[in-house]
Amino acid sequence: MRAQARIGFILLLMPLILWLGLLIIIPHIDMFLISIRERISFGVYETSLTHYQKALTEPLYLRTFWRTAVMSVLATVITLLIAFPVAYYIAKMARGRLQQVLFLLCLIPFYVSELVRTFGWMILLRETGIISHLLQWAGLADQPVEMLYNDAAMMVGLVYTSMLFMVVPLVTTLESLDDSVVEAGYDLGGTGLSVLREIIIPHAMPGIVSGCIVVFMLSLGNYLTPTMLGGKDSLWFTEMIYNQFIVRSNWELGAAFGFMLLVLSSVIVWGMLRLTGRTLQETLG
Amino acid sequence: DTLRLLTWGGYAPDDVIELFEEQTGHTVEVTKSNNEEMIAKLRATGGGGFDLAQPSQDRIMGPQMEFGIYKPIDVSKLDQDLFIPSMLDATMANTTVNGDVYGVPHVWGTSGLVMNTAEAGDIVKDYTDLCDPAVAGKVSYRLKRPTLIGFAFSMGEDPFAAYDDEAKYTEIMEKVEAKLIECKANVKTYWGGGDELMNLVRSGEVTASMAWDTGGWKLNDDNSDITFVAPASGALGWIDTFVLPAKGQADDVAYEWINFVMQPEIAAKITAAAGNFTASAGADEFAEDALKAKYQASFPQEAIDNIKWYPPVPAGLEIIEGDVLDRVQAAN
Amino acid sequence: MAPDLECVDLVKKFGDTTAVDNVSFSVPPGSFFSILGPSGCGKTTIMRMIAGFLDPTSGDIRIKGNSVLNTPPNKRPVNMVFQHLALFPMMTIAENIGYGLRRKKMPQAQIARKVDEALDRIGLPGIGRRKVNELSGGQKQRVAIARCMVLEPDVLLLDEPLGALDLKLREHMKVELKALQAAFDTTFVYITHDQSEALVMSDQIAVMNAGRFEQVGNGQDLYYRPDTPFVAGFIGDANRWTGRIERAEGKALQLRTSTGLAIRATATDALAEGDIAELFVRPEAIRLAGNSGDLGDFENRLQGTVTSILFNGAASRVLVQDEAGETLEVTLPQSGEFSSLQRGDRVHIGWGAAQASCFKGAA
Amino acid sequence: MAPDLECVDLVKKFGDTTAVDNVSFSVPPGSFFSILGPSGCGKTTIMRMIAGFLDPTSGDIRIKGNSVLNTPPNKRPVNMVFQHLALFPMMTIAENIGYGLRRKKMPQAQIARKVDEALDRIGLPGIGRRKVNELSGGQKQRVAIARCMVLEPDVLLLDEPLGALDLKLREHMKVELKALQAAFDTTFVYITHDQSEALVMSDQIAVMNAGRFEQVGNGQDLYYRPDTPFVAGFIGDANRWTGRIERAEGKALQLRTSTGLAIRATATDALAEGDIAELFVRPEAIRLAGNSGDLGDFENRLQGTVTSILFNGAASRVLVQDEAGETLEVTLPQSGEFSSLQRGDRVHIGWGAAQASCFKGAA
Amino acid sequence: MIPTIPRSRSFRLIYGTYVLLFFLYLVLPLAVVATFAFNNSQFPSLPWEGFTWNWFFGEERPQIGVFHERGILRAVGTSAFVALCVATLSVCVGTTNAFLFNRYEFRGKGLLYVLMLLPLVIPGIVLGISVLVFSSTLANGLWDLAQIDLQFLRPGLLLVILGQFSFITTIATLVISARLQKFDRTLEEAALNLGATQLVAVRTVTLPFLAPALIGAIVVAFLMSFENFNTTLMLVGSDAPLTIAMFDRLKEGSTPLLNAVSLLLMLGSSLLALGLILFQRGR
Ligand SMILES: Nc1ncnc2c1ncn2[C@@H]1O[C@H](COP(=O)(O)OP(=O)(O)OP(=O)(O)O)[C@@H](O)[C@H]1O
Ligand SMILES: Nc1ncnc2c1ncn2[C@@H]1O[C@H](COP(=O)(O)OP(=O)(O)OP(=O)(O)O)[C@@H](O)[C@H]1O
Ligand SMILES: NCCCCNCCCN
Ligand SMILES: [Mg+2]
Ligand SMILES: [Mg+2]
Repeated sequence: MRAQARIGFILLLMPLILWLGLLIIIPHIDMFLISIRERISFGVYETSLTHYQKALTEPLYLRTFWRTAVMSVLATVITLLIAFPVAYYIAKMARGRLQQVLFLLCLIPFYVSELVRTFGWMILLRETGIISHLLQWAGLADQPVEMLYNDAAMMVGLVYTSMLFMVVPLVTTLESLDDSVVEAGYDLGGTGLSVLREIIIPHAMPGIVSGCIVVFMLSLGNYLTPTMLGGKDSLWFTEMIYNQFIVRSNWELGAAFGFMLLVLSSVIVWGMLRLTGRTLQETLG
Repeated sequence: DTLRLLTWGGYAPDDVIELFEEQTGHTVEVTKSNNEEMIAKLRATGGGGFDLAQPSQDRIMGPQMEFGIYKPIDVSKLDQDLFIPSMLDATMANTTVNGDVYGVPHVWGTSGLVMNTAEAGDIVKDYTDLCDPAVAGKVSYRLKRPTLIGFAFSMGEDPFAAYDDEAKYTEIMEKVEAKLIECKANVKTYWGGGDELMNLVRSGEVTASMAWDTGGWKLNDDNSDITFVAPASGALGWIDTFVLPAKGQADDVAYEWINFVMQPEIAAKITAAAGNFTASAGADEFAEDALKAKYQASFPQEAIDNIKWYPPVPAGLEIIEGDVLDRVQAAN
Repeated sequence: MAPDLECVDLVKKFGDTTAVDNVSFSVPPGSFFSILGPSGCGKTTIMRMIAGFLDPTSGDIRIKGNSVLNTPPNKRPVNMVFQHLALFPMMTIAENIGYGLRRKKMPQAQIARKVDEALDRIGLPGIGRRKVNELSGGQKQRVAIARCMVLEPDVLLLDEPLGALDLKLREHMKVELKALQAAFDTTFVYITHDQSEALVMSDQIAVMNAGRFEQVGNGQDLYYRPDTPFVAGFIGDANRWTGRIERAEGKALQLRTSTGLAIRATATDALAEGDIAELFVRPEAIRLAGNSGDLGDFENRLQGTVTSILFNGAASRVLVQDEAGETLEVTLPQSGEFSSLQRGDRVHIGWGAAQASCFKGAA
Repeated sequence: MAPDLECVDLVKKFGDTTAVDNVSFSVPPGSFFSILGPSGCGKTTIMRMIAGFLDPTSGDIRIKGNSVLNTPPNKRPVNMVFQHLALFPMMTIAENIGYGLRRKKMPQAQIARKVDEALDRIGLPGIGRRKVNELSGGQKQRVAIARCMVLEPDVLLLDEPLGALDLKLREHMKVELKALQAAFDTTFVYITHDQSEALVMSDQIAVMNAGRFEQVGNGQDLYYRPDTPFVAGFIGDANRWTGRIERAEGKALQLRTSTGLAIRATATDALAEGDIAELFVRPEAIRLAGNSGDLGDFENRLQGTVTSILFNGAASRVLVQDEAGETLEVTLPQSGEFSSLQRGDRVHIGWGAAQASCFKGAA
Repeated sequence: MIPTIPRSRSFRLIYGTYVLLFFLYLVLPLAVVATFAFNNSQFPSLPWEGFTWNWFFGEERPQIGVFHERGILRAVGTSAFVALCVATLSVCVGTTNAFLFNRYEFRGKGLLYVLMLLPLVIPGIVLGISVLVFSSTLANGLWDLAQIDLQFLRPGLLLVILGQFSFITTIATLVISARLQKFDRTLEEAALNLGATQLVAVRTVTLPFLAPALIGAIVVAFLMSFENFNTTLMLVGSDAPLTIAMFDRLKEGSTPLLNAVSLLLMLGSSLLALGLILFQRGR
């Protein structure tokens, strides 16, 4: 029986090790090795940090790096602010059928690829698009208005794309908030605001954290939305990685960028977890 | 067999593929791309994944020397009579590395200005005119090397002459960089693909742009105000080629394809789809008269003479250009 | 003195169903008032109306004489201990207890003092820093009460607060709750479906069924003098028959069951010959005897066979099957007199007519 | 006849903790054997060893005389009813009951017949097509037993099978389970921490504490003749004192508590003067009286004040505080004689020395 | 702020309106995409040129419909193939992972669990390039060493499948684990007790219990693979899955053909999702 358990254990461990080892850990180590490799001439390489140096000194890269980080945080915050009241409505105000229907409605965009969602926004926002036409028709504009190709458009897209990943964890945690706890808050003299601050938000914290982490990750790693909706200044770090790999064929620098993005996301995720005293397991698992 | 073709949009129209498949029993899978991506893809695959690719002739020598992603072409397997001799010779010469030939010509054309002459015709005569405040927010170009070259010429420099002089080339590029940064505010968006630009111009969102000739001619059908104009400093001439990726697996089919599409009637169909003329000898006969007319309208004789043909890009230049492009993109 | 809480003709309808059907009662200051009834009878509905989470369809609720119908829940001078306590899991014990005081904008220091006092009162000094989930069920219970009591409400409402506890703890908390009420000297309105909780703790008990109050009284009243068959059946165990009245002389009745058994009983409702009636006899009202002579003074005497002995210490019973085939539950006397009784033994049993309550039955 | 189940010197250690400590017992065929003990005392551990889910650290388990230590769980001739029943929710009732038969590769038709028979036996004919969650708690209970019984095991193990049911249903199922055992005529080994379950149903009860068996016997033995203070305290309620023996004459003892009270008692263990001892008196063994004369034949007599009346119908008690300040729990006689008792009344109480069991205490 | 707390009319009105606006925001882009699939024009934008089915069934240029557009059809086939492979693989590995973490205690379990979660916090593009870089290192190494050329290590379907598999497995593991955690181990013991062997117990009791999660995981994995873009972008070879193919076209400018494809995608995945929900509710 012992031996059997042991064999079972090894059989179950193998796929995990192969998967994590061959597809996650070793590739990332290899990526790191490539990123610290400098090409001296045809086929001659040397270990050096020159790519990181370049990444950290070249204003474009640095700026894009921070811009991406800041905008992703911003997108996360906006998503949270928009999603919270809605999630609350679904979890606590709506009842029965309405609740189910609203929740399913929230999932709809998820069932459509990001490309289609972005495409939809392009049709809406472009100079010859629906909104521009509507504004003109309503007399609010006397000529076509371009709403595409700027940071605001990009933000709209990012927030839209991530909305579901914020709403779902929020609804789940808020649903687990016992109505009677809220009632107790009022019963003991609380007002709407104090109940929100002292009871609802602390309770929703796990959902807020996991929603924020996922949304942040999605924004940071997004490629489609910034490239399609963003303007000539709306550079995104993933674009730089793509450019280095595909346009410039500079894998070494691209790998360094990739690694920087990885570090950035890890640091911010770790920071969020630290700030709220939660573990990755609780948050994602 | 399957021919995996890595090419530009329009170079392998469906009707041509159908004909080819009917006649030979092979199937053709097309991946649309551009020069940079073609090279990057082939580099990533070590020259595999595709059986035939079509980068421009100036982009063959450098990557081949560095990455070895192509394999030599056995010109004897081609029906050389189908090619315009001068173009074949020039391309072969530009794509020879260590005595092996790597490319043969397919489609050629120019880059210049596509514009709505009614709205921007009086203002935009050369690339630098795209920066005129009168067309602010209504112009577009690519953030790619042809733009750098074009601006350099229209600023009175000769970048091709400086190809072998890195210092000189850098100097030219710095000037271009300054100009492009200054011009940035004027640009609506940097376009990426040919059809993207066509949509921008057709919808009126853009009135003038640096672009390939064919785009202007196509739009001319819808709106006679829109057309291609050779810039005062001269259009840039390019030739897209056929190359065999180093680890292609269907060379014979690739040769068959080349021989097939270079037949004048077929080449004419490609011209109709892509909008550009081919290196096929005698295809002119089959080309639509309308297109020829547009070509002639855009290219008076002196403009033809003024076309600047791309010489092969030496290694190293693209790094300089890449940095310039990055800085332009970064500028506010 | 005005009653602390008074409900007048309270009605609550949910669509077609009437959850609370014209209920009136008043709770004098400082008393422990229980509402006892089976699940779904409307107990929680009453309580939620008092607390302000539901609007009555009609009727009035007065606290210390003033109607509170237009007062929002956070302004009512009543507090509620919820069934699952509803302690705030995101706060410490001290924060929980201080919550209501913070809402009143009491100064920090005073809050801290009041919280400490309350913790002392409930016998849990020094646990203020702990988290809710670090307490046992009984401790949570007490914290929930303290959280309300620091606000010094006129009335404390408790909705089955022991429901979630296990058996032993529930037994213990019954006694404890009563003591806490004495300590805080507040009016308690207590909901439960467990008769023993209501009996042990309350000054007054309202037995509720299907939205209506069946009887209001103290434990003895309900146990010994039930007004309705529902109360007689719901409170305490009972042997139960349905039958037709054969003879009625004032309060003295004789009833014949469908199996042919004749039982002498005492009327609770007005009953006449021929009426259908329900009859209740508690197991402990039935006396066991070896021979029928020992049962001389009982109006009802039967002979039967022991079919089962349910030994359970002080609460042991036997099941006796009479000649008509009916099984009666009979309490074994604590004297140990019948401790050698065996399955299959023949026994005599008897009970007085006064111990057999008889109610008008459904036809 | 060999016992159906025999455990010999069974020991189970988990690391440092000894969950089961040298337990031996044997269960005769056809009997209902209960293991009763507080939570965590090792009951489930014994059962899981018998079922084969745990290997004993030492000792032997024999079924019908044969050791089963090397038999894997799916080959042992015992079946188990799990605490939460462990019915397979993805199967119908019939599929559940037929599960073990399918594992034996019995032909379909025969399985169907056996399942129908079993459903008849448990009084639920025709419910084979239903899903598990369409049954009530008590019905599930019976299905879980039937699922084991179709396999005709030598021994049926039941691990607190009533634990998940609500109070009323639990009362009912106690009687039912006993009847089912009679119907199937199989040996039952039953685990519980609820004394009343064990007392009502079992032929033999083993009282377990901290991994050891304290006493094995029938209900009366345990209730009236506890061997150890643990058994005396665990089974039934009791007033409890610790004190020092003042006088010891054979079985007759006198003990003085720390508050100075002298109590006459009967020795259960061998006790000498000066020993520390624990003393137990059941609430129903204490007689209430208006004057001390009525308590003439009791060796222990006290006077006290009623501090609380815990009215609970037939199980009513009063708390009496004696002069030394100790509170005693006293059962109210069912006669109704003291029904007018009030808080604060002075009463006399008394009990016989024979009713006071005395055990050697911890020093 | 729950229905049992009385609230002013205007508060309820404002809140309701906000929620309504939110859902409008959610459906607007999709509704627009769907509508313009029927625009009888080359552009998916105003003006409305009339209704047409051509973007679905049209047989000739310029209005060639989805069902006659080889490139798109081939890309759909590729996507479906990739998604099927990814779903199968990741659900298999997800299941073994779930069992491993649920059933065994071993040293380094916590660390392995965190590693298992990691793919969720690695940006898709980084996952893509790391796989690309590593497989190229392998392929180049093999070539340099032995002149063996393993084309499957180069960008192409295999790498796309592996790249997507690398993070979708985490999601599958989480979905299946969540359900497995709810599984009452005593059910398996009951099966053993009734005569089943360990494997039979898992097959007859545990797996049926897991079925909703397994099917859920397959559907989710399929959908995620089908719409994956970032990882695929870096690993795609000559066979482009639908998202990449559409992106290439979108870059070039959009025709209502893309709207038609999108509409079909929406319908397809909604049906799949609906089926899943109905199935799970039936349980
Ligand atoms: N919000 C509501 N909508 C519709 N019917 C309701 C609502 N709340 C309660 N009811 C119904 O009113 C009746 C009384 O419910 P209530 O909760 O007051 O019962 P209860 O006596 O507290 O029962 P329990 O002991 O189970 O808690 C029930 O039939 C219930 O179904
Ligand atoms: N697998 C195990 N590893 C370590 N200790 C265990 C294990 N199983 C049980 N124990 C310990 O052994 C002791 C006996 O546990 P067991 O489950 O047998 O108690 P029990 O009598 O069934 O209690 P309950 O009535 O709560 O079910 C407990 O202290 C428990 O913590
Ligand atoms: N529509 C096809 C355009 C092809 C252009 N090739 C241009 C190469 C310029 N360097
Ligand atoms: Mg209730
Ligand atoms: Mg147990």
